[in-house]
Amino acid sequence: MRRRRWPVADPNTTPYVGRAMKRIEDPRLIRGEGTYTDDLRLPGMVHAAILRSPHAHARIRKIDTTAAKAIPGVVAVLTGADVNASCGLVPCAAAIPDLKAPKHTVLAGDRVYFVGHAVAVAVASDPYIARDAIEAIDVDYDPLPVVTNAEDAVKIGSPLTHPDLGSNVAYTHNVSGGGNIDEAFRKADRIVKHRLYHQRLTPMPIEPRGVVASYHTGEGTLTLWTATQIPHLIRTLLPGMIGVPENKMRIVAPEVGGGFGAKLNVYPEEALIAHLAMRLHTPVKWIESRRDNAAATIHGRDQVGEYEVAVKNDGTILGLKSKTIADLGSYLQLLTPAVPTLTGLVLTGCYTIPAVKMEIVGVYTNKMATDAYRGAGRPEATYLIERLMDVVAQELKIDRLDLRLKHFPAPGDFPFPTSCGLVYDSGNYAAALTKAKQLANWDQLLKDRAAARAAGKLSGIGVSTYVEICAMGPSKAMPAGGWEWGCVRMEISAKVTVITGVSPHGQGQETTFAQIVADRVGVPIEDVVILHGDTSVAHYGRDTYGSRGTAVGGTAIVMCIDKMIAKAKTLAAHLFETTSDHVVFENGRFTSPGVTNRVITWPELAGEFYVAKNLPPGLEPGLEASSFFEPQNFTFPFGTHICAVDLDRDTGHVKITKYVAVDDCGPQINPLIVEGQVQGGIAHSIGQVLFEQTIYNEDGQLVTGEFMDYAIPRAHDIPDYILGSTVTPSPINPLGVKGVGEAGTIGATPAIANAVMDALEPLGITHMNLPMTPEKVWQAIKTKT
Amino acid sequence: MPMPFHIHVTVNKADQHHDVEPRLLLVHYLRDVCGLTGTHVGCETSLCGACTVLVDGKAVKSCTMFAVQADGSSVTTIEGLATNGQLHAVQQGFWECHGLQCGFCTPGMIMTSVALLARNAAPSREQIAEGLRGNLCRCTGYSHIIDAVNHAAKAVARG
Amino acid sequence: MFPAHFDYVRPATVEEAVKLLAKHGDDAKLLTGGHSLIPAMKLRLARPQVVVDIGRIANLSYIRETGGAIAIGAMTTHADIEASKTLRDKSPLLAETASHIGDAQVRNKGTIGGSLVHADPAADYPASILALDAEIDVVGPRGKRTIKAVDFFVDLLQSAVAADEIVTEIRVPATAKTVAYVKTEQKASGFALAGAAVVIGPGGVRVGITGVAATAYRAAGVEKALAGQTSLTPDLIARASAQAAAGVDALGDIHASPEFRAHLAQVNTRRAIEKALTRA
Amino acid sequence: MKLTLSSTVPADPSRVFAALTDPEVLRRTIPGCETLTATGPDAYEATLKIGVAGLKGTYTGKAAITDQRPPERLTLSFEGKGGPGFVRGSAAITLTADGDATRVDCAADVHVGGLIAAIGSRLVDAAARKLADDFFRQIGSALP
Repeated sequence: MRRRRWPVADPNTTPYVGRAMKRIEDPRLIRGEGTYTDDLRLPGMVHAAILRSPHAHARIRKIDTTAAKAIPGVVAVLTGADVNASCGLVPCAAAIPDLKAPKHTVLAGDRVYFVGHAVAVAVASDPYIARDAIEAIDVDYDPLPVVTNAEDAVKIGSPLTHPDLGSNVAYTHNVSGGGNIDEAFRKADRIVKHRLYHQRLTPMPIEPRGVVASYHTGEGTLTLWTATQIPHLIRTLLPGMIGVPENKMRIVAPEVGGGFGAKLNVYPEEALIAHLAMRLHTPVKWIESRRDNAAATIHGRDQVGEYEVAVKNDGTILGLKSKTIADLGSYLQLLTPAVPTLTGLVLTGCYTIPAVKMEIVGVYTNKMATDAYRGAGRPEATYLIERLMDVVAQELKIDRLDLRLKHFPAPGDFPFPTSCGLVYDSGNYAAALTKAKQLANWDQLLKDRAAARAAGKLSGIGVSTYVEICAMGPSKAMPAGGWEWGCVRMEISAKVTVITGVSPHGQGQETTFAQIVADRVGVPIEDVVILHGDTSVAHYGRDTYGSRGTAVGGTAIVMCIDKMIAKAKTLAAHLFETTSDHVVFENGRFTSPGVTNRVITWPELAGEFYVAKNLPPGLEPGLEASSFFEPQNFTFPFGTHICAVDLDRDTGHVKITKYVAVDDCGPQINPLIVEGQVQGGIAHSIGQVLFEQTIYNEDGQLVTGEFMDYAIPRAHDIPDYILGSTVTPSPINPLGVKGVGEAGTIGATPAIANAVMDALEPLGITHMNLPMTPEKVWQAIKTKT
Repeated sequence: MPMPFHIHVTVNKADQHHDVEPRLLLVHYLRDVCGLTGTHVGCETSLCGACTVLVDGKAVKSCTMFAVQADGSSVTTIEGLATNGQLHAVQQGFWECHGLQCGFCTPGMIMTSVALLARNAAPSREQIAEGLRGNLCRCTGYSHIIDAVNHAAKAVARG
Repeated sequence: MFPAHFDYVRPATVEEAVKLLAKHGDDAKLLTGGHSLIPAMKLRLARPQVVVDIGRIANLSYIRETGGAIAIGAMTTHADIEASKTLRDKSPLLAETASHIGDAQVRNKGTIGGSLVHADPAADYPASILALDAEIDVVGPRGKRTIKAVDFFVDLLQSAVAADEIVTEIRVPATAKTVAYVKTEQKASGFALAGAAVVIGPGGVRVGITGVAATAYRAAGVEKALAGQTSLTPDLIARASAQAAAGVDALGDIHASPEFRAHLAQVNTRRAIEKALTRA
Repeated sequence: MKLTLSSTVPADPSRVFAALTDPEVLRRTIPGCETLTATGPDAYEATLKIGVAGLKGTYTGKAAITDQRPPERLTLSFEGKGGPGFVRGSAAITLTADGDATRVDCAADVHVGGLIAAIGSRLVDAAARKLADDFFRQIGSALP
């Protein structure tokens, strides 16, 4: 039976860290008082609507905007010819050698390359009229040949997505590591081959994207509110597009209604709407429709690969070869070509695999760009290694858990260098597996499956033991700096203002950071305010993605606190008439045992710092510290997920009957929030394994452009979870935390898929592409019975 | 240009009189005319439920209703749920149980849940899940949302 | 998200509404619950010049017994049908079917008349309307007429209701408890990939199928196979249900192939019959 | 999208062929045709209001008849666009005498794009069939 694992903590009990506290951000959100981008109303604000291509590939012969301009209330109707020269090129930050990249303008030039490609923009006094206006724009298209399948796109004679590039291949990326791969394959008793497909997915945050821009002509300053995960990266990259210098640009991420990677980007609309505000001298708002969100916000995954595992008959894995074709879509967004290469980084999963070789071919097609979607590269890698472990176990007829255990590094092997070139920070993979088995009541689960099978039912159990890469990351491994910045200021009133460079949008860092700060500074949690998401407040930052917020951003704040306390001790020592090394700081109180009985508290000390009448020589007034934290490595959370399913033979319907997840993200600041992240992540996997898929037809038409045709999980799709954790601190940061934002999605996809395949195994079915829809399951059963 | 239509709507117990274009959707009326931006828009096909409000006590999707259709009705939005600053039991439940992450679907989730509990004061987890069929959330994975509604039901039962 | 302009009229009576439809012809659309029309208008797939809102016409929302039948006003919402004690007691199939439509919010606004006239090939009601052999009253410039369920669903999104007519009442017969509606939903939209409605009564078994073809239909093959049978054995039910999509041109799309839809029609027919029998 | 349709028109092939190439007949028989003007030999411009039920859109476009081999076959190519998207394609139409009537076989390759392709994929194929069926029925009844 299900029970609440985390009684909500009494807010007056300390320490705060480690306890399930209610979120500080919630009261405004549950009252409907949060301000999302679409909630902004500025004086004189006008509304933009974007006309998008209905063709996947076409030459634009002519655009006639006359009728649109004549509609009362229309302020402007502009095309690529009008704006592209002022908006620069949409940036890609990924550094891939020999990358062939098309020029990506904010509106189409003389061609469109995918359905949803922005062709023209209309600005009007209200959004209804703007919509009327784009409908009145007449575009004369000359359709061109289309390629929508990446495997077809690399064949000779395929239509070219960008004829000027001469090929659909954007890049070929080779990773090899560890020992000699050819030797590994020579020594193998057996080569196990498998083909795996990661379908295209649409992230579908419930809030679509949106941008509001306001330009102060006199000052030459631009303020841009945008539904983004990365206000700081936009502030770094947008100046190069629109010509407003970085220090005259303020980017604000207000409340952001979900990201999942879809808002980890610099989009054409951000430059376009900024440009319109400058050009029209009035604030401009653009809010994406769901249909446009499905068509013109990044997609995820879309990789297909052939994999070969070299094994000995006793199950020892000698090597792994893979060839992956990654469908990039028609353009490079911020990290498009980098995402498939992340797959290569954790290809070996949590196993000792002595030699690896991976080839990744990034391919252009007439579709929306793919980019980082929840997990970005790690779900792909985890799915393939975890499916392969099951396939190997099945072919060799050895127990799949034994096979996994045999290849786990031991706890003493950490830091553990992998053949993919990473060094895993810490781990105890067997402990997580053991705990998951306990929680799942593993032996009973096997008995239940046997009984179900004996009764003619299709029942399966899936396991996934995963490791992922979080806390992104060391700057030398990141495209544009992986550090994080923070600032902690004690105000004269002894209230604590914390400014972070991460940009949470649901992850709850206003709460978790306040827990950390309140404990370390020794103040009540209600005296702590966390500010974020506004580059005029948080001057520097690298924002929120890659499960980095707490591990990297939280650490920057811890560093600030340490500096602030050190400074406070200097003043306390001065007031105690002693030296800093004789000052003890504990629970918000400064004392100097053996020197004086006096106790100095924060209010007194803060007052002294700002009144500044009694500071020792050389000590600056004010009590504030800022820090940049540069992580020396990534962190590597891990865990075990176990899933049991029953299949309906007649309808192909998959029912999840049990779901157990044990995740080790290091020490948990707030277990309630960790639980929420894991549950949310698993839901994405339920969608991916069982029904979600972005479909373009052979003409390149997007046929999953609305929630009518693109299914995301609903409440009744969710099983009761049994969640657990182990705690293996990371040595990479002083909090020991690893990150948990993507763990659910990384661990769950293979667990669920393996469960379905396990259910089908008695029928001799060994392969099925994702998603494992009822029809596919039914077809598979039908062909075998 | 069609004639504007005069409507009188009671929104969160306050009388509102406006001339509106027939094509103005109720959700835009609430957000842009009444200034109540707590009601959100997440799709255009009546599936996501972020725009759910109560019209004459019934949960409806305000993006699939013209403002003119609400003429003479009483509308409750998320902003009208708390009384005298006191959170509604469902709001409290969402807070206690971490029933929200980004918060964008939350107003609609809460309004649907309020109507659900009005129909069924002690729903099972399955009934809650079924009752929330018309509300999509991409963050939470729903489990905590079901906890939240359950929590609210129990709190109301305790009085 | 932003519909095109239209003129809005709100007649107080059916007669007035009929006159408005006659006056505006093809340019007018009736607005009932709005759950088909408004999304289409927001996407500008539909752009009527005139919207005739019949939501305020008195006495079009009711559920009452009349003789051996239950009469339902055309503007009765799915939620009211789902909750109706009269229907649950006397003719439970329609109430069960209503509970499968969309979601709670949709059921609060959507009306049976609006749904039927829209004739969506994957809507839930048509299967039950057919299985119940319902009658539908319409009023138009030529007066009132009654359409039998079997004549009602003409083609894809086309009912037998003329553009200048308004549905006023749906009548379903009182039935035994041995009825059921079993549906496989399209995962994203919740519409039926295949829904089977079954009424088992003294006169035999009637089966309506929705979601499979361009219009809902009576599964004549199933009905024939079960006609005159006194004992509905599992084997007989299975054999009869195999006829659920016989001779039908099944639709295919990204959500289900024609083959799978036809198969689901068979499975759901069998399950609906079995379920109905458990209610005896 | 490939569509194959067959229909029987109660007239002999030469009359059916003549009807299929007569702008006046076409204007009356193409479902939702509002205007149809010849722009050259066997080339037309047309405005159609088509769709199903209330989901109608207005399309403007061009059509041309090629590969004529009276009275056996012809190819109709067309392209149109409107608010909800675009339609383009070609239809190879074959006429075969079938007693007093003509069997019309139509093999069409239709591409639709924009909203009509994105929304309700389920409906597009069925709607196209219905429109074609209506057309041939109209042709049948338009013949004297």
